[in-house]
Amino acid sequence: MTFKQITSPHGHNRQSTGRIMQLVLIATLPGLLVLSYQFGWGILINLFLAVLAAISAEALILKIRQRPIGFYLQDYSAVVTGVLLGLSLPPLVPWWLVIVATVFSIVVAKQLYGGLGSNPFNPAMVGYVVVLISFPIEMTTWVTPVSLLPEGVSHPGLFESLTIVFAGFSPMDGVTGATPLDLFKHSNGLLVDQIYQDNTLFSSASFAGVGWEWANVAFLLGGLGLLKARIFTWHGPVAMLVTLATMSMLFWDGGSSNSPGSPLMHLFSGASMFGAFFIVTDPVSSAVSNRGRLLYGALIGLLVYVIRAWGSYPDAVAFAVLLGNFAAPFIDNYTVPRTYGHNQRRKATAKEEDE
Amino acid sequence: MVAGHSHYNKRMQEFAIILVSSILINNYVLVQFLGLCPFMGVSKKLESAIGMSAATTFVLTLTAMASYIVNELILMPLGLIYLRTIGFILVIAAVVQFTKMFIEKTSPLLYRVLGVFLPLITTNCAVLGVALQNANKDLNFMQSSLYGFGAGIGFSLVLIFFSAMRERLAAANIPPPFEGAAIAMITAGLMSLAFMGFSGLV
Amino acid sequence: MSQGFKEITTNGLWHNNPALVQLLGLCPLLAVTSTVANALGLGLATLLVLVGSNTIVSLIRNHVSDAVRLPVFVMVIASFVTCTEMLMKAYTYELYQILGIFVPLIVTNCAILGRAEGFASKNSVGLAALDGFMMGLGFLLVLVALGALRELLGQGTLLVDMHLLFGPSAMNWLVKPFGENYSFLIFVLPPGAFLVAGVLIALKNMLDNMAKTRADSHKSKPVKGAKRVRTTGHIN
Amino acid sequence: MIELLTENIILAALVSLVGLGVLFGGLLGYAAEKFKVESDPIVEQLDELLPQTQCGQCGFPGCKPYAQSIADGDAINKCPPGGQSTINAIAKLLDVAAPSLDEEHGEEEIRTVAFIREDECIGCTKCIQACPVDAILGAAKLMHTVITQECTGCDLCVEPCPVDCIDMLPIEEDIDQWRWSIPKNQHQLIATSSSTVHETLT
Amino acid sequence: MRQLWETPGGVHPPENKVQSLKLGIGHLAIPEKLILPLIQHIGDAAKPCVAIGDVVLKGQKIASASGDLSAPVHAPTSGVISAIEDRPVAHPSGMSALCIEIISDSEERWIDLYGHTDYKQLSPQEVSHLIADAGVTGLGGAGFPSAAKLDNGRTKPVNTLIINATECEPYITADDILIRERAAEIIQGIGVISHVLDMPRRILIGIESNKPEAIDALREACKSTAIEVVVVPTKYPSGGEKQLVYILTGQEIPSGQLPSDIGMVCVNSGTAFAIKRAVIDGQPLISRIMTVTGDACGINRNYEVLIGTPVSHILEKNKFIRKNCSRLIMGGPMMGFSLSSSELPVVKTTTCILAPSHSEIPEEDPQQPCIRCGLCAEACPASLLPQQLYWYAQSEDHERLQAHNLFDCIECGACSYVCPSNIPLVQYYRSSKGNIINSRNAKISAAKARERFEFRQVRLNKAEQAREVKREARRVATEKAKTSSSSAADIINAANLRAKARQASPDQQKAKLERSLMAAKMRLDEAQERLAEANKSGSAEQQAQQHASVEGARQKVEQTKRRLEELIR
Amino acid sequence: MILSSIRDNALALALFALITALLLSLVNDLTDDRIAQAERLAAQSALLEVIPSERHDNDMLLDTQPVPQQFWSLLGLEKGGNVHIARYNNEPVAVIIPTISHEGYSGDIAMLVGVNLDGSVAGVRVVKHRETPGLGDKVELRKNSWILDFNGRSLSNTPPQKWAVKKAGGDFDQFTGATITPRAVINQLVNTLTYFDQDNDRLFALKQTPKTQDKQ
Ligand SMILES: Cc1cc2nc3c(=O)[nH]c(=O)nc-3n(C[C@@H](O)[C@H](O)[C@H](O)COP(=O)(O)O)c2cc1C
Ligand SMILES: Cc1cc2nc3c(=O)[nH]c(=O)nc-3n(C[C@H](O)[C@H](O)[C@H](O)COP(=O)(O)O)c2cc1C
Ligand SMILES: Cc1cc2nc3c(=O)[nH]c(=O)nc-3n(C[C@H](O)[C@H](O)[C@H](O)COP(=O)(O)O)c2cc1C
Ligand SMILES: Cc1cc2nc3c(=O)[nH]c(=O)nc-3n(C[C@H](O)[C@H](O)[C@H](O)CO)c2cc1C
Ligand code: SF4
Ligand code: SF4
Ligand code: SF4
Ligand code: SF4
Ligand code: FES
Repeated sequence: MTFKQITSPHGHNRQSTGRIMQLVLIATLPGLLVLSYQFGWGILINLFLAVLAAISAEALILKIRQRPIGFYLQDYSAVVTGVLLGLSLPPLVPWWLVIVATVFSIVVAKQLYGGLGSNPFNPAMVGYVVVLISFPIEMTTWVTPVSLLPEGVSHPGLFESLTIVFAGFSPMDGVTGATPLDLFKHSNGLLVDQIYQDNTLFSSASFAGVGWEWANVAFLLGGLGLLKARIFTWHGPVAMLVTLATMSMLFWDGGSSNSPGSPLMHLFSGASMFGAFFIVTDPVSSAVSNRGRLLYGALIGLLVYVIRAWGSYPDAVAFAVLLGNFAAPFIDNYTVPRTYGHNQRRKATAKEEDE
Repeated sequence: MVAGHSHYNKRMQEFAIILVSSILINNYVLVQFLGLCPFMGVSKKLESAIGMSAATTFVLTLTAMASYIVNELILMPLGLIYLRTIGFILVIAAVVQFTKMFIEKTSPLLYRVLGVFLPLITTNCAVLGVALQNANKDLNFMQSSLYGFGAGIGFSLVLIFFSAMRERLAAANIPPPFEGAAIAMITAGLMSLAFMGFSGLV
Repeated sequence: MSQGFKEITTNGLWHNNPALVQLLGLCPLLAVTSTVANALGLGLATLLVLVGSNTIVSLIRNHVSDAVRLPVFVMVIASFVTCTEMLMKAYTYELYQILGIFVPLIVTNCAILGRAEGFASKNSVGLAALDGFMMGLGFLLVLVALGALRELLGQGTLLVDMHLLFGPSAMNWLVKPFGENYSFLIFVLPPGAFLVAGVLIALKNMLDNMAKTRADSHKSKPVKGAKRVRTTGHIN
Repeated sequence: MIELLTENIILAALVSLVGLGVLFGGLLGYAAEKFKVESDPIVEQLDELLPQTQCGQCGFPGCKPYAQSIADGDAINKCPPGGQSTINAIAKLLDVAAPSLDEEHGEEEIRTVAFIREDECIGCTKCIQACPVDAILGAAKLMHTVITQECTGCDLCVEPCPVDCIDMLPIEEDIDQWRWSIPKNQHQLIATSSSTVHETLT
Repeated sequence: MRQLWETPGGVHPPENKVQSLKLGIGHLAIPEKLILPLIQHIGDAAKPCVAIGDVVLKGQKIASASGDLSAPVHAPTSGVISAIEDRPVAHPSGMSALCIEIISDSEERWIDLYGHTDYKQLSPQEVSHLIADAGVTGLGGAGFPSAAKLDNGRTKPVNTLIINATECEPYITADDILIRERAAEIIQGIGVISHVLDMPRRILIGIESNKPEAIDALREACKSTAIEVVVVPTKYPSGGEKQLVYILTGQEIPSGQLPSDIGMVCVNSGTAFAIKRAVIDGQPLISRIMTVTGDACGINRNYEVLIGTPVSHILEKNKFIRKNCSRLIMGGPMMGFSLSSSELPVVKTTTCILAPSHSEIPEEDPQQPCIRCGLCAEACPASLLPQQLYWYAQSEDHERLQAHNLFDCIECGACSYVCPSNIPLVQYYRSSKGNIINSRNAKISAAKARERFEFRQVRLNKAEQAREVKREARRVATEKAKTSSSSAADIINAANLRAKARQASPDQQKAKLERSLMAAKMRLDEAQERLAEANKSGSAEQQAQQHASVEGARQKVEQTKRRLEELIR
Repeated sequence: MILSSIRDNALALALFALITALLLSLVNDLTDDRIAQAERLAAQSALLEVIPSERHDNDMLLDTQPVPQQFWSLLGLEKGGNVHIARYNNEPVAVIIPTISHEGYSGDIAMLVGVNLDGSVAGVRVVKHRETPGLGDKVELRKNSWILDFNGRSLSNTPPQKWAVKKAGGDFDQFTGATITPRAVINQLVNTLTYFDQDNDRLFALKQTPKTQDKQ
């Protein structure tokens, strides 16, 4: 009798890449719900457009490269990229902007490097930054959270939202405004207390801006779920959040007119939690070892704070992540864990002694 | 950033700003487009990149000082501003030659590591670029040196990280037309995208 | 060493193109190509310097010792650059201002010293000048292509600011194929320069590959092992 | 003096440039003499990488001369016995892109050793003279044998043999020398549909 | 309670051990043919000491140890030698190797057995000879000749003897059942081992917590001894030697070194049993306990199987159904290798025959790209970065692979087991290790070839010069002969001169001597190297042998030197 | 040996330096007039944009007055600056005041503000800024004509509360998506006009500097 030869180990724990990605998708749900409640249909339209564009772009490139399309799409990574990108774009941006962002993420940042697993930069963040820099007007107008809408004004309905997105009308006044971090940034010269009093965005919120704090809490919950499911280790997100908190504590300055904001605000506003649990954790573009991820997370946390406090981008997560990606391969070279039987950690650049 | 009181603090603050500006915000490679040839050419191996960085930083700092002296003591007093380019390039060639000799004499080991990179530095735009920019900006000696040093550190930072990244790309399954220089360019583009995050920092 | 006219031409323009293949002179290539006008301005300046320096270097190639060869070449190049700089200042001041320090930086454009060392110092004056011209032209064409692409993609215009080079009559060369309000800033900013340059290089690779597969199907295989020698000499 | 110079710009230019030239030329002249001979360690390193088959297929009498020639700028793809892995190694050392083997010099073949059919050998010693590594034992008029461990498989002994009694036999892999092969990376092989994925697996 | 240390990583695959534990150790009918590979262990193959047609008795030595780290092979039953030839053997390569085939006469006629119940009277060396002679090799994994391991342990002070009874692989229960049924004999075996090792300070039996009955049996058997039974948490691969050493003692075996370098020896419990049989009962290693399991077998149980039994024979007796079977595995699911055919024989290291059904171990899913999720790194017991190793294995970056400590990978397969992208990581590592070893070897032989080439070049140059000198001398001689009158004496003189010129000139002689001096020196170096190696790992006999050859080489060098000096003088 | 090498090489290089220097000084001699002219033109052109050449006949580059130190902070100047004065037939017609706003979105915005005798704005140009491309950079005339809206405005014809963006009830447009930059410009304009109010007597009382050749 003859048998097939297959190498060990025989058997597998039945985990699959596609399932991991599906879990990530599920974990975005709480955040998605809060966001859509707070900011209306725009979020869902973004999400839908981005996912559609991501899948189409991925399929197109696979076809050009003559790869099996079905096989590669089933890893769901394009969907994850689409969803994460859709979640970070402002609601009610024109449709073409979503498409441009997605095409940049999937084609330039991912497929030009060979597809899943090869890209050194986080695709979603590349897409986001490209449109942020190219189309600042569209990218800096956010929708006002539902609880702050003036009397009698409501978010546009589905049909209205679609016309805004596709026909290029701009949303009516009162519905759009700045994000809390943006507001904070350009209210330089005011005491923090004054900022909080002057702006309903802060005054009717408990810690970090109406709407935003709950979205952050929701992403935190989703992220903790993923952590529990052991999709990623705690090192990256915790390092990032701790550094961010520490920095904002150091420079908090008691709320003077120079203060870049309280730790609570930095942790729960903008994309902090979303970034910490969904972006920093992108396995492909982060550092590999646990120690490496600690450094990587800390670097991102530091950069987020530096850019938020002294740079000109109010929510610095995307830039910080790209800069972190940039440093990751270098970090990897110097954070190889100590292997069994070795006294010291080795650098990945170390030469064999006998050679 | 941090309010300084004494004169000393102010000086330090100014120096810190010069450094941050030349390393990150106005990074010579990614933002100002200087020194790109070695950036592309010597970034395939991390080890060579580190060697190149060290050598370039050294030469950059030294050139910034030397060209300041030449500019202030010879060219400016004699009204020979139009000879700046040629004067500076001579200074650079001399500094590179001097560095080479110096290293060879003092540390043969280091020379073996850095030796091959030294001649390449003469035609590195960043070196002449620093000298010219410093002269245009009318800086004092300390500031000039700091700009030179900062430029070197910025160059090194980017070059070293870039080479680590390129080593990682060696195993990636890149579409054939993009292999090599093309994907390196695109990677540099994404890096420069990331560096835009530093704009407005100071 | 001497090459024919055709070879020098194809080398400069395509096979050994300084910008796309040798990856030299990248700084100006990326820094001044946000518009065609800038690209053209710097490209012409570089071309001028290249032809001049190649010619002079070829003339003096037999009269300098090895030790000072390099500094002499650098000096030749630097003086050409300085002349160009002064001329540009005198006649196209605005363009000179836009190009900034990249005009004096032609001195360190590695392509120029590379040609002086690699070609002009070994060839006759005529060939050296031709090589300088072709290399310069190759460089110029890539600069202009990159400039055109970036200008078009980034701000939706072509031939903006040409009056800086060609006088006021060039004002109305401007075209706006995508309408008034188009803009895609990333292509004007530094990242776009890298991205478009990367795509250009890939494009060239693709064309080369296509040409190669076509050529391969026509060419007969070389004789395998034709160039072997005996390492152990004559056997008696 | 200074006044003279500041007043006469052309004179100033002359003096300062010539001054720099003299200074610099002197420096270089000194350097040229002082550091004249420099052995090229790269040749040794290249020679290390070549397979030392000494077969001459590269067109040089042995590996060392070819190493020297590479150091002088020759193409690195001329050694068939080394094959692609040697080309890659050299490319890495020299930090250049790795070309594929130049077929005009031969093809990368599986390694062989010479075997002398001893009953046919007439003891002419021609093969001994041909062997670059002294891997053949024997004396005039006595039959010869190949020391298998020392034979590099260069096949230089085959042609001189007047009675054609030397065969090049492929080195047979036995169970000790067997090595695991790299798994076929399926996702780079498959053409179009996912159903074929399973087929390539089986 | 002894303190335990926890290893990083590890996985918990489904254990699947109950099914084969329902029945005790069984016996199989003797197959009509037995095939005995001559290499069933790490080291050099044994040499046959019988010929085709010989009649052999059960337990008779049919191949004797030869070379480094070799072990003899014994006839598992009585019968006739029917073939000595290359046969496919159980090896991942599926290649063939030299085997002896016995046609059994089903009479089981034993040779005379000489047990040594009083082994304590013998010297450790003598006992270790007995073990070596019985062909005992490690039964737990790599098949390292046990006597060699113990001998080496004796040359360095050993303070800890570790008995590996963890059996961490899923499905396998051979050690478990052996302990349950024959714990006392194992303890006796441990006694023998500790005698050979000059009584180590502590003796630990490491056993996983999922074998309560075996633990009880061991505790019972150890009651009056100083042996400690240590229960370790169930986790794959705590049975790996390095891992077990760490779990039990908190010490790590330094990379590239052996347990004996830190004063430890680790032996499998089955090996201890085999040693007991070999020394106390005088029985050579001709059978072993082995698990036959998997859903494609109707019966799952352990057997005492004769070495050399074809797998097909075992399967037949266990209601094996071919079409249900997805693959045939020798060893456990994590480290075992798949067999290409069921005709292959069982060897000393075979712990298990696993014939899983298609649903039990399904086809592998196709490989997807690595997403660097790090699950593999979390599972790795050696704290490696499997994803980086995989990455560099793909780009064949040997330098980086070694810098990432590729050679510390124990090939346990935990990383592949958890990889969500189904990447056969271990195979990449095995192949990369092979490539690196190959290129190291190639470098060594290249260096040798260069030396020889350069040497030849020098020789040829010298010869050419010498010829030149001689030619010149001859020319001068003839000239002289021509110019002077051609008297008979002159002619003779000239002839003499010519002859003298033709004779090897001193220069030539010198060159020759120098050459042989160089060669002798090279030989001396080689011999010294071999001696050093033998000192490290060889037997005393080998050491003596190498010593002699070094001496010989040295004399040769002296001699040549002397002659050279004479010549110069 | 070493000395001769030094000498030879030094001489060779010196020779080349000589030739180069000659050549360069020659070219310099030929072009320096044109260059000086071009430089002057460039420096003037910024001023000329604010107050076109038909409105004055003096050389504004040379006709300057330093800003008194007490006004530096009002104008946002850290190192002081010069007010340029435009005259027609020796009579002052307008001034050009350098001023810097520190309220920009990502840094300082430097402007030149032309103010007529009557205190109305003659022209404003942003000469240096770091606002976000595509958002705040519409203050450049190249990008948007918004900056021309100020021409003719003065503190008297536009009440203080109207010196604001429309969103805040003022007279001036904001840019889509950006109010900070326009607000910064407007506020600084008010400051500049205030300064003019306080200092114009002095400025216009000052004697003119000698007229030089101006336009060609
Ligand atoms: C990345 C980024 C860049 C910005 N750049 C500018 C700018 O250059 N000028 C400006 O006025 N506002 C800038 N803003 C801030 C505006 O988007 C801000 O929300 C707006 O000025 C407030 O205007 P509103 O009062 O019309 O909502 C920027 C915001 C972001 C996020
Ligand atoms: C080449 C080689 C030499 C070895 N030499 C010794 C030795 O001298 N002493 C010893 O105790 N073990 C020695 N070992 C055995 C190992 O320590 C280990 O027990 C054996 O390889 C079984 O490994 P396993 O964990 O893979 O089953 C040697 C192993 C190998 C592969
Ligand atoms: C991953 C791995 C798992 C192992 N599991 C066991 C085991 O469960 N039981 C065992 O006795 N040996 C196991 N071994 C082999 C041991 O490392 C070691 O070689 C053996 O205990 C030495 O004993 P021996 O020479 O008597 O075979 C394993 C080895 C590896 C690499
Ligand atoms: C935990 C986790 C986080 C991820 N985060 C991102 C992300 O931030 N951006 C993105 O494009 N893809 C993300 N992905 C999907 C996938 O890794 C990504 O598309 C690859 O970078 C593409 O090669 C994530 C996947 C996982 C499992
Ligand atoms: S072809 Fe290769 S092996 Fe043969 S001589 Fe040349 S370098 Fe050596
Ligand atoms: S024996 Fe023949 S094939 Fe082998 S090395 Fe010598 S010449 Fe070459
Ligand atoms: S488990 Fe697999 S996919 Fe995850 S990092 Fe390891 S090799 Fe890559
Ligand atoms: S096989 Fe090697 S790399 Fe994988 S888990 Fe085991 S020790 Fe680690
Ligand atoms: S052009 Fe080569 S470094 Fe700038």
